[in-house]
Parts: sequence; structure tokens; C-alpha cells
Amino acid sequence: MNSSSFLPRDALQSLIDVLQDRGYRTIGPRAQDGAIQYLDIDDVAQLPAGTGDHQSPGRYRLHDGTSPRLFAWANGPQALKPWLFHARETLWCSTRGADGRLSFAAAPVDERPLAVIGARACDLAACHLQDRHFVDGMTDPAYAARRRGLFTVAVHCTQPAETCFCASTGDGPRAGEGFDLALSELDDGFVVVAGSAVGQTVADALPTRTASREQLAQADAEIAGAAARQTRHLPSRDLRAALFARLEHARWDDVAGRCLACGNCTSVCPTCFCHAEQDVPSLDGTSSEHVREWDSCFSEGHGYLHGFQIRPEIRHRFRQWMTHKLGSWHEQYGRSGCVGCGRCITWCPVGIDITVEAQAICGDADGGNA
Amino acid sequence: MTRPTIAVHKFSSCDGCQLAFLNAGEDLLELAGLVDIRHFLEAGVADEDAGVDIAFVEGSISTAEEVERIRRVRANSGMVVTLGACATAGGLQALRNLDGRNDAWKQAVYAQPEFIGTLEHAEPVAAHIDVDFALWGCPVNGRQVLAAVRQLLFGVTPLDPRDKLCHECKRQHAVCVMVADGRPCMGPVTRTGCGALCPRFGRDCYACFGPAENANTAAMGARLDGLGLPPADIARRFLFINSHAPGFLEAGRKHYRSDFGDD
Amino acid sequence: MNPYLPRQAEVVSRTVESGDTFSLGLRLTDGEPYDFAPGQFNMLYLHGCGEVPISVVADDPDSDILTHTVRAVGRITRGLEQLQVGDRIGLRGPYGRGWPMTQAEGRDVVVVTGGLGCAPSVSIIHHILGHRGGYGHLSILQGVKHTDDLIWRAQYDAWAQLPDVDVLLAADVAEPGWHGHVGLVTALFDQLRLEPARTIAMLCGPEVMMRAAADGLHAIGLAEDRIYLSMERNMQCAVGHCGHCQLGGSFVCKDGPVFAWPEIRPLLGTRGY
Amino acid sequence: MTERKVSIHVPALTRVEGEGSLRLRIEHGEIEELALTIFEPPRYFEKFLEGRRHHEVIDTVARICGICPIAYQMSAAQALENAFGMTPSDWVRDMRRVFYCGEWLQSHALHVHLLAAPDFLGFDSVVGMAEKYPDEVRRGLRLQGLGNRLIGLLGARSVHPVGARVGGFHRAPSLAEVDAMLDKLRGALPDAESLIAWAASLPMPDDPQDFVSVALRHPTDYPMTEGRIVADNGLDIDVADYESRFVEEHRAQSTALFSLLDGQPYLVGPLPRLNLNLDRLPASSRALLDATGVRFPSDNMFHSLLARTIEIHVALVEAIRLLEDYRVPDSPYAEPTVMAGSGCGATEAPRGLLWHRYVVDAAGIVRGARIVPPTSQNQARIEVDLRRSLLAFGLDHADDALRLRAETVIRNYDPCISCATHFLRLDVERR
Ligand SMILES: Cc1cc2nc3c(=O)[nH]c(=O)nc-3n(C[C@H](O)[C@H](O)[C@H](O)COP(=O)(O)OP(=O)(O)OC[C@H]3O[C@@H](n4cnc5c(N)ncnc54)[C@H](O)[C@@H]3O)c2cc1C
Ligand code: SF4
Ligand code: SF4
Ligand code: SF4
Repeated sequence: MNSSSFLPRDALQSLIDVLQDRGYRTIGPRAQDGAIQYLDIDDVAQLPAGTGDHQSPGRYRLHDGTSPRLFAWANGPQALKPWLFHARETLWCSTRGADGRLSFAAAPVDERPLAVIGARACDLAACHLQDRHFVDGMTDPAYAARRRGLFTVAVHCTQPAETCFCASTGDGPRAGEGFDLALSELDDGFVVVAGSAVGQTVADALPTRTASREQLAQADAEIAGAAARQTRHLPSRDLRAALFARLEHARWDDVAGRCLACGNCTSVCPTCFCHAEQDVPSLDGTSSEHVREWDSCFSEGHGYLHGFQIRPEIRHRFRQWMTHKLGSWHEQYGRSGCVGCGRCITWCPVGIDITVEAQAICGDADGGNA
Repeated sequence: MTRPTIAVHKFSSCDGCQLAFLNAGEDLLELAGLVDIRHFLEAGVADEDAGVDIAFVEGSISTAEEVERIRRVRANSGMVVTLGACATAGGLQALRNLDGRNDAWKQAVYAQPEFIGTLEHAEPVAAHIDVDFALWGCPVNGRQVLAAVRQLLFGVTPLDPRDKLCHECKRQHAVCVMVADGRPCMGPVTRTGCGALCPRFGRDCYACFGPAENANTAAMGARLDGLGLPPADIARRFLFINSHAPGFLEAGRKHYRSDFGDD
Repeated sequence: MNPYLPRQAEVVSRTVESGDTFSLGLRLTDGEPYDFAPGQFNMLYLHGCGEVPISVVADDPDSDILTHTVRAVGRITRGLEQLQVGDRIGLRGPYGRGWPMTQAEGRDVVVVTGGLGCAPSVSIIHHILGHRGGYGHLSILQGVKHTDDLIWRAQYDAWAQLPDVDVLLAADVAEPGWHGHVGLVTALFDQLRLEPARTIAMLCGPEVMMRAAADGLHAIGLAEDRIYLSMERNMQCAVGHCGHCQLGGSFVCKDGPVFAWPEIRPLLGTRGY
Repeated sequence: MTERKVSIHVPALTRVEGEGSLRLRIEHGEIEELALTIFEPPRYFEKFLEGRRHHEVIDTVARICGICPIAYQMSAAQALENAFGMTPSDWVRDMRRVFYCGEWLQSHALHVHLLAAPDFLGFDSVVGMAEKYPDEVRRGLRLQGLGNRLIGLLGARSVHPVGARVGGFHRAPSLAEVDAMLDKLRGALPDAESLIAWAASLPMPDDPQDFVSVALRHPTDYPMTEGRIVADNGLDIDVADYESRFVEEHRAQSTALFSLLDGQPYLVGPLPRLNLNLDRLPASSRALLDATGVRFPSDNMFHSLLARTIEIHVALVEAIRLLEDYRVPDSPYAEPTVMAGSGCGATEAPRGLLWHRYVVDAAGIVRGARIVPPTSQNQARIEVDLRRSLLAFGLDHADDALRLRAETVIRNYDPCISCATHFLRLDVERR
């Protein structure tokens, strides 16, 4: 499983073909509407050749380049989450007969297996966290079915954005585990490593040759370089004690003055799992779909009790988000809920930076154990 | 079983919100079977003073006659539901309320302004009577209207989504036009309801659904400033379709100089 | 198994308890077993409208009727209020960690409730009375804003007649003829007949009241970890997925709703949690 | 003959967009008073535009009318582009026509089925009509719904769509979306065809009258978004010259404004459009028209309804033709080069010619605006028609019959009162 092979660039189409032959719907990165998005792909020509990105707090721009590389960008607004944990989905349907009796039926799940090409280390780590939430313990049937059918082709990241800090959270830029195949992109092709038995069978079906020592060395060097180029980091991997000791820190008010409470950070975060449920009945009222959709701790409904709002002010909502993500997540899943993808920094319309805020609130914390 | 009775009343408006019913297609016929429509001029049913369970009101109140008529609607209706930005927040025509421009315009426009029977302000329905439920949007979203009708028929208060548009924008997988294109999108202070139409069409939201709950208009104004918008333009972002909605009016006034001049 | 799917239940009885409070007796129609522990709750589903978490007040040991006492406060609960006998709703559950009935065995039990907090705690009383030998002295303290809000008066009177049971009632505002205390329920602690060292307390009601009660009970000698509170948070899924009910690292729906005081003490009363 | 004194007041006209009322006083067989009153309060749109940037105009003017927002958006875009001296690309012009086809479909289908047809079949409203004519009503709702969807393709929603902008559109639909739309449009052709035959078979009053038809005329196409302004009295002018021949006038005893061509009432809308552009009909629409046996040009105002059904077919045929050649452009719009100037625009709203003029300064800020909607242009004509239609009908008919006839005449113009009430120069006299 660990032997490395090399897939020449002009043979990459074979990967899509093999996966499609095996019944997978193939998803990969495409530059659309000004961002790298994971969408259906059939042809390598649809991949964003030469496209790169500039990201900074509250700003994202794609740019064209001359490089032949297809994965020379840092992650876009979303990756795996929308494909597994759908933004909106019917859970079940209630039907009322003429006699007033109700019957309930679970919504059908599209079980067609999905192969995602180009997943990043941070996204795989996030996926692992969402598995803990939606599969371990009480199992969400739709998520679990899609997860079972998921085939991931990771591409180790060599082009971190200015907003990335996965090296500091320990989740990247090298995809360590949880993939079926992992690719390292070089100018002339890809070093291929299988990470699972199914991955190996796919790798075996590709027209690869043995990877050279130089190719392997260059691949490693590029990943290491990517880690070294990251400038952002969190003060510590475990900020639970530090954060909860500083619930009245003045910085919460400061950030609340800037925060729009628009929920973009939670929507793009690959680990955020909050969702709300509501009924969508037919006009005649005989049937009703019980639908869930992404929600956010920045929304009014999140902390609403009849006649009472647990988190009335933006300061409470931002604090809930950050103390959960970087703090109480440890209690729930044994680690922080942040995988360092930097999305919440880039896609915050006002550029609020979780690493800066964490530093401001916990910067003086002694390894987070203060 | 008697069917609930409804009425659709029109005040100062463009008629677009009533179309939520007339554009409903097959649902319109279905609705006609579920409720008893007592007054809806555009659909050909006229009984202005019919007593009804639910009255939908389109349009803002801008003449003395309308003030008197909306009071009658209140008296004749079990529930009053405002339909759209004009009825709920004054709508676009409430722009005339700003800085007494109504009088200036009346003078400029009419040869005999004393005969123009308009009030100084175009006001939301709730400025004159109690409103039981408000549907926002210019125009309202037809699906939302029918969903509200359905909940009322179930005997339950409709849902009142007040979250920021960004939540929905992300659910729709639209790429943020502010972050990726530098557009002055009002999504972060605008309530959901439309389905994030503008960002999905690659353009900035202009807040036709009115202010969201807990809208941080100060931070929004600062962001628009950061995008290079002059103060008058920032003011106009707030003072457009829902200029008289709480939050937007104050935010707009903060940036507003006079007469929207460029400065 | 789809954990979100409700089962059909039929409304078999409907009782008005007070102006805005009513009880629904529900019977599951699928004939499948249903077991719950005191303090657990169900998600009740009103067709086409939505779901709300409601505690199971009691199950009648002689029938398969599940009683839920609901205060009509908003969308769904006001909708539930309109249900009539024979109507159908959806029900799924039971959910959550209930009252520490095992830990309470052999001990004196004090139940302090405020407002409709009495509903989730009736099951404690039923359980103790049903296993009378297993528990010590039982003190029942209930506080309400106004005497009109007090439901189940006859029930309290009946309990008060039982041996080894004290019932103490308090109302902030009392109508003439009220024999209970006028003021906060916590003021009744001086009248408690209990052995602090062997007592366990179970609290349910508004958070401020529970905090005051926990402090008061601790002050008269109850150990912190013998004080239990039932928490309320927004719940959409009830199985720890939707994230709404989080209180720090706890999911109230599955780690609670009943917590030992020390588990939640650091955040209890912190605005925003 | 008639010695009775009749006073009919229809306080609120039903089945017209917006609210208006009709006052009719007949004494000794003579019409003593006849006034169509618009009591929609003025909404000052032109004033709202002053001081706004050019790109805000499109979203603003849509709000003049919820029934024909696209007409307002397209006339405004054209006028502003004109002021900036820019010509939109062929793609943009084609898509504007498609967009407009959606509005014609939607508005005409709404008017024919929900507003006008009940008159001819003896129903108060479409709800009653649906019981007896369910298939016809459903066909109408389908066509109307399709129009809304076609608008949505380019505008995201059908009322106050958000897709249009100066220089083009904010977004180009994908090929997949266009293909799906094409299927629906093609599938609707049989509906449109049977609709025309049905409309021709409706019992219509035979009521010839004299009127001047005014419409746009395009060198090759049935007029919609572009053309010169022509009339059957020989008028043939550039859109920019509109104000030299068309003058808005105020008359006593009315609160509304009358637009006159060389001092005379005139007619805009589907009937004049068809009368003046028979040779521009797509061949298949022309064949359907001929098959009805109704002779055009027609001087029967009631043939407006038939003309609308023909235009529904035209809209389908045109949208199909334009979308069959669809390609995704590099950019769906061109950024205008802002400069000081003034520009006019005119398009054929479902109800007729809609004319705009804007003055912008060097920063692209609107300094002046003038909008002449179709309803104000037809105002004078409606009163003339009412007077003579009622006389022709016979004033000795019962009140209810007179009222119904009067309402039918008015509804036949499909007046859009919301549009008409942003009038700016309005002199009011009361006695
Ligand atoms: C574990 C638990 C047990 C409960 N037991 C009872 C009981 O026995 N009797 C009783 O009357 N009430 C009980 N409640 C409170 C009851 O769930 C709320 O009153 C109810 O959800 C309000 O819903 P609504 O739609 O009527 O109100 P609205 O104010 O219209 O609320 C709208 C939505 O907000 C959410 N929401 C609002 N208030 C609450 C709340 N307090 N808790 C959770 N979600 C909320 C719900 O999703 C609800 O659908 C319990 C709550 C919890 C968490
Ligand atoms: S908190 Fe921010 S950086 Fe961390 S995983 Fe979520 S989106 Fe990425
Ligand atoms: S495009 Fe607008 S609505 Fe969407 S996320 Fe960005 S700021 Fe929010
Ligand atoms: S995105 Fe904004 S402006 Fe556009 S339709 Fe929605 S609320 Fe209205």
C-alpha cells in the first residue's frame, strides 16, 4: 500500500475514467464564478490548469498563470462538507390521510458513490471530525451512506494561501491519513500513493510507472516548503482552559464591534455541524417534508428559547463560536475543531482572523494551560 | 367545514406582491379551494368591507383615504398580514419622507400642491394599525407567502426567518461577491427570504428584504467605506427599498449628507 | 434505523391545567414498546408545523398512555394546544439522561421546582412513591409566579397527606386564601426536614431559580455533587447532532437534560451560554 | 326614449392592475359625466432617481410596476446606454429580447385568462371561470408560469428581476439551463396555438372605431426592444424625437394626465403593434392569425385580446429562435464608459410603448428623468372609447349591463394604474 508510483500528467484522465467505470460520480476542483469549487468533472480539461489564488482576510481572487499544474491553489470556499453534510436536505416526510392518521417515511438517500479528486489534508481532517459527530454514536443515516460511498483522492498541498495555518494545527499540508489515494503534483505528473485497499485497486488500474527517487524527494520538499511558508498559527492547539478563563476579556467586545454575525465563518468551516430543522408542507397540507439546513451559532434561532435569547448580542455569538471551536470541542471530540484551513479568515466579509483574535485573547496563555 | 376567508387589499404599491398569488399557477386554483377569497380586486373579487379571517395588505399608507381604509381593514379582519416592503416598511416611496423632500417635490411637481391628497409621509401599515404578521421583500417571495398561508391554515404562526442573507447564500453555494469580487453586498445586514438571488447572479444584494435581526450596520458601513464607497453611496445602500426600516434609517442617516449629492 | 423518524401517537386525553397549560395523554399506535426513565423527554411533532422537546410527565403503569404537560408559549406549543382527542401527532424518544434515581436510592430526596419545572419532576415523585421503600424522606417544593399558575393543587394536597412526604408551596403573588408561602421558593429551605448528609436534590425550573436553590441547598449542607438540575436549551434534533443545545462541551439533549451541578456550574449563569 | 337618470359609480375597478374608478352620469340619454379616475397616490419615481448613480436606475424603475418591471428595466437600460454612447453586444440584445418575451408571455397570459376572458364568458373572476373552463384556465396558468420561468432564466425572479444591468446582464445562463428552457418553450407551442383559436372563438362585440395606432417598428423583427416610433397616420420618428410630437396634457375634471399625438388621442398596445407590424410576424404566427379568419389590421378594439394571444405565440417562437443559437459569452455585459449626456429609450411593454429619458452628469449620476408609461398614453383614448362604446351599446341597457360593458372596455386596455401614477406634472382641479 505504501509503494509510490508515478502517473504522467497526460495520463491523469485515466484516473477519472477508472473511477467512473467503477460507478463513481467524479467531483473535482473547477474555477467557476471566481473561485475554486468542487463540482462534477468528466474531463481533466475542466480542472483549473495554471490557476492560482490570492487570499487574505476578507479577500479572495483567482489569477491565471502559465504553470501546467492543476492543483496549484489553496482551498476555495468549500470542499467535502457540502457533499456529505448537505446544506439542505429532507430527513423524512409526514403524510396525513383523510382520516387524520399520520404516516412517516424516511427520505430516500442518493447512494451513488462519490469520488472527490483534489481533497486537501485539512479537509480530510475535517471530514474525520464530522464522521465523529455524525457517524460515531447516534448515526445520521444519510451522512453515513454518503460517507461509506466516498472515495477520496487527496492532493498534498504545495500552495498554501496567506490565510492557511494547517501546519500549526497539525492537519496539513501533507494528507496523513483518511484518503484512498494521495497525489503529489509535480510539473510533469503525479506521485501516487494508495491509502486504502480500494485505493490500491484504483492505483493498480492506472498507467503508472515507478516513481523516481528524485520525484519523491521533490514531492516531499514541496510539501515541506508549503508548511514553512505558512505564517499564521494559533497560540496553542488546546485553548480550552485559556478561553474559558477569559470569558470577560475586553477583546470580545472589540471583535463584536467588527463582526457582522453573518455566519459566513461557520458556513465555510469544514467542521461546523450545526443545523436547524423545519417543516415544508404542501399547500393542501396533506404532506410535509421535514427539512434540515445548515444553521450557525451566529443565528438568532440557535440560542432561542421561548421568550428568551441565550445569545442576544454579537459578542455572545462570536464568543460561543470561538470557545466552542477552539475550546469545548476538546471535551466533545478530544481535539480542537479547527483544522487550520483558513476559510473563516478569507471568507469573512470583514476579514476577522481567528488566529489574531485567539492571539489577542489567549496570546499570553502558557501553552493554553493558564 | 367552513373555509377560512381571506382578502387582499391594495394600498400605494406597484402590485408586484399581489402577484405572489396571481403567479402561483396551479397553486392559485388550489388556494381558491382551501380558502374563500372575499376581496381581491385584481382577481376580480370586490367586497372591500367584507369581514375576513385573514387580510393581506399590499402597499404603504400615503393618503388620508388610505389611513381611513386601513382602519376599516383592521376592524373587519381577524388577522392582518402585511405583504411586502411597502406595507411592512414603507417601501421605495418612503424615500420621500427623507428630509421633508415630500413638500419640496410636491411644490416642484404639482401646479396646485394643496390639492394633492397625499400625506407628508408614506408609512408602513404598522404605523397606523396593529399588524399580526409581516412578510418582507420587494417583492415578497411567492413560496414564502404560500408557506405562511399554509401555517395560518394549520392554526400556527408562520415562521419568520430573520437571519442574514449570507446564511442562505452559503447554503446555495453562491460564491461571495464581496470577498471574491469586491462588490458592496448588503447580504450581511439583510434578512433571508429571497433565496440569495443576487449573489447567485453574481451581483451584490441591495437589501430588498429589509434588515436582518441583530444587523451590525456600523460594521457594514465601515466595510462599504473600505470598499471605496463615498459616504453618499453608503447612505443610499441603506436608504433604498427599505429606507424606513429600523436600523437602515439610522445607518443611512449617519452617512447621509444632503440630497444624496456626490461628495 | 433512522433516529429522526417519529412514530405516530394518538391523543387519548386532553386536560386543561391552567390558562395556558394543558396535558395530553398520548398512545403510540404502532404497538411497539416504549420505555422511559424519569426526567427524559420526547420530541412531539405537529404535522406540517414542527417538533418540540417535551418532558414525559408520567406513564400510567396500568395503561400505555404517556402524559405530557405543555405550556402554550409559541408556534408549536400553541398548535399542540388546539389538538383534540383522536388527533394524531408524531412522537420520538425518549431522549436524554434523566434524574439520578439510582444514586438517590436510600436517600432523602428534595425536589425543588419553579413554574412548569414541576412537569419534568412529577416522574421523580411517581417513581419514589412507586418504590417507597427504596427512598427516604421526600420533600416537594414548588414555586410559582402567581397562585393562578399553580397546577395540580389536588395532587399536591394528596401527596402532602402521605407519610414521610412534605409539600411546600410558594407564590410570588398570592390570591386571598393562599396557605402557602408568599415569596421565593428558596425561602422555604428553613422548613425542610432532611438530613443534609444523606440528601439528594433535584431541581427544575428557570435557571435563576435553580442557581439560587442550588446555592441555598449547598449552604444548608448538601454536597454540590448531590444537587441535580434539569436544563433547557433549544433543541432541533434531540440526538446531539444539531448543535443548538450545547452548553460548553455538553449537548443538553444527550448529556443532559439532567446534570449534576458541578458538571455545568462553571458556565451556569454566564450570559451567552 | 330614455328619460331615466342613471348614475353609475364603480368605486373600484376589478381585474385591472392597480386601482382606478369610473364615474359615469347619464341624464336624459346623454352622457353628462364620464371620468376614469386613478386614485393610486403618486409615487415620485423620477424624483427618487435624481442623485442616484446610473447603475441604481434599473433596480429602481422596476418598482414602478410589478406587472411589467422588465419593460421599465429595458427602456431604462437602453436610455442610459444611449446617454453613454454605447451599443450593447448582439448577445445582450438577443437576450434582452428573450427576457422581454418572458414578460409578454407572463403579462399577456395573465391578462387574457385572469383579467379579460371572464368578461367575455360571463364570469366575475377567474375562480368562477375555472370551474366551467378548467382546461382553458390551466392552459393560461401554464403559459403565465412559463413566462415567469423565462424571466427567471435571465432575471432570477419574475417580479423585479435582479439580472439586468446597464450594458447587459449580471449573469449568463448555462447551456444546460437554456436547453431545459428550450424544451419547455417548445412544449408550450401547442398551448399557444390552441389559445389563439380559442380567443378567436370568444364572443366579441363587433365594434369598429377610428383610432390612431402607435407602436415601434423594427427593420426586420416584430417590435419589442428596439425600433422607430411609427403610427398609421404616417408618423415615423426616432425614439429621441418622441417629445416633439407627443405632449402630455392635463384636462379638467380628471386627476390623470393625457398624452396626445399632435393634439389627438392615440392607442398603444398589442392591437396597434399588430396592426402596424403584420409583415414582421414570424411566419408560423402569421399563419395562425390568418387561420382565425379575423382580418387585420383591425379597427375593433376588442381584438386586442386576440392580438395578445398572437403575441404570446410570437414570444414563444422568438424565444425559441434566439435560444436555439445560444452560446455562453465571455462576459454577459460591457462596462459602460460613464460620461455626461442625455439619452432616450423606448420599448414595447405588454401594454404598449414605454418611453424614458435620462440626463446624467459626468460622474454617472442621474440629474433628470422622464418616464411616459403606456397607460398614460392610452388614457385619452380610453375615455373616447368609453363614451362611444357605451353610446353604441345603448344607454338604455340596465345599470349592471352598462357597468359591465364599461368595465369590459376599460379592462380591454389592460390599464396599469400603478405605472401611471408616478406622473410628475399633474395639475389638479376640483369643483
Ligand atoms: C428537555 C426539554 C424538556 C422540556 N419539557 C417541557 C415540558 O414538559 N412542557 C413544556 O411546556 N415545555 C417543555 N420544554 C420547553 C418547550 O420545548 C418549549 O416551550 C417549546 O419548544 C417552545 O416551542 P414553540 O414553538 O411553542 O415556541 P416558539 O417560541 O415559537 O419557538 C420556536 C422554536 O424555537 C425553539 N424553542 C423555543 N423555545 C424553546 C425551548 N424552551 N426549548 C427548546 N427549544 C425551544 C423550538 O425549536 C421551537 O419550535 C422543554 C424543553 C426542553 C429542552
Ligand atoms: S475555524 Fe476557520 S480555519 Fe479553522 S477549520 Fe474552521 S474555517 Fe478552517
Ligand atoms: S455574497 Fe453577500 S450575501 Fe453572500 S456571503 Fe457574501 S456578503 Fe453574504
Ligand atoms: S439578494 Fe438582496 S436584493 Fe437580491 S433579491 Fe435577495 S434580498 Fe433582494
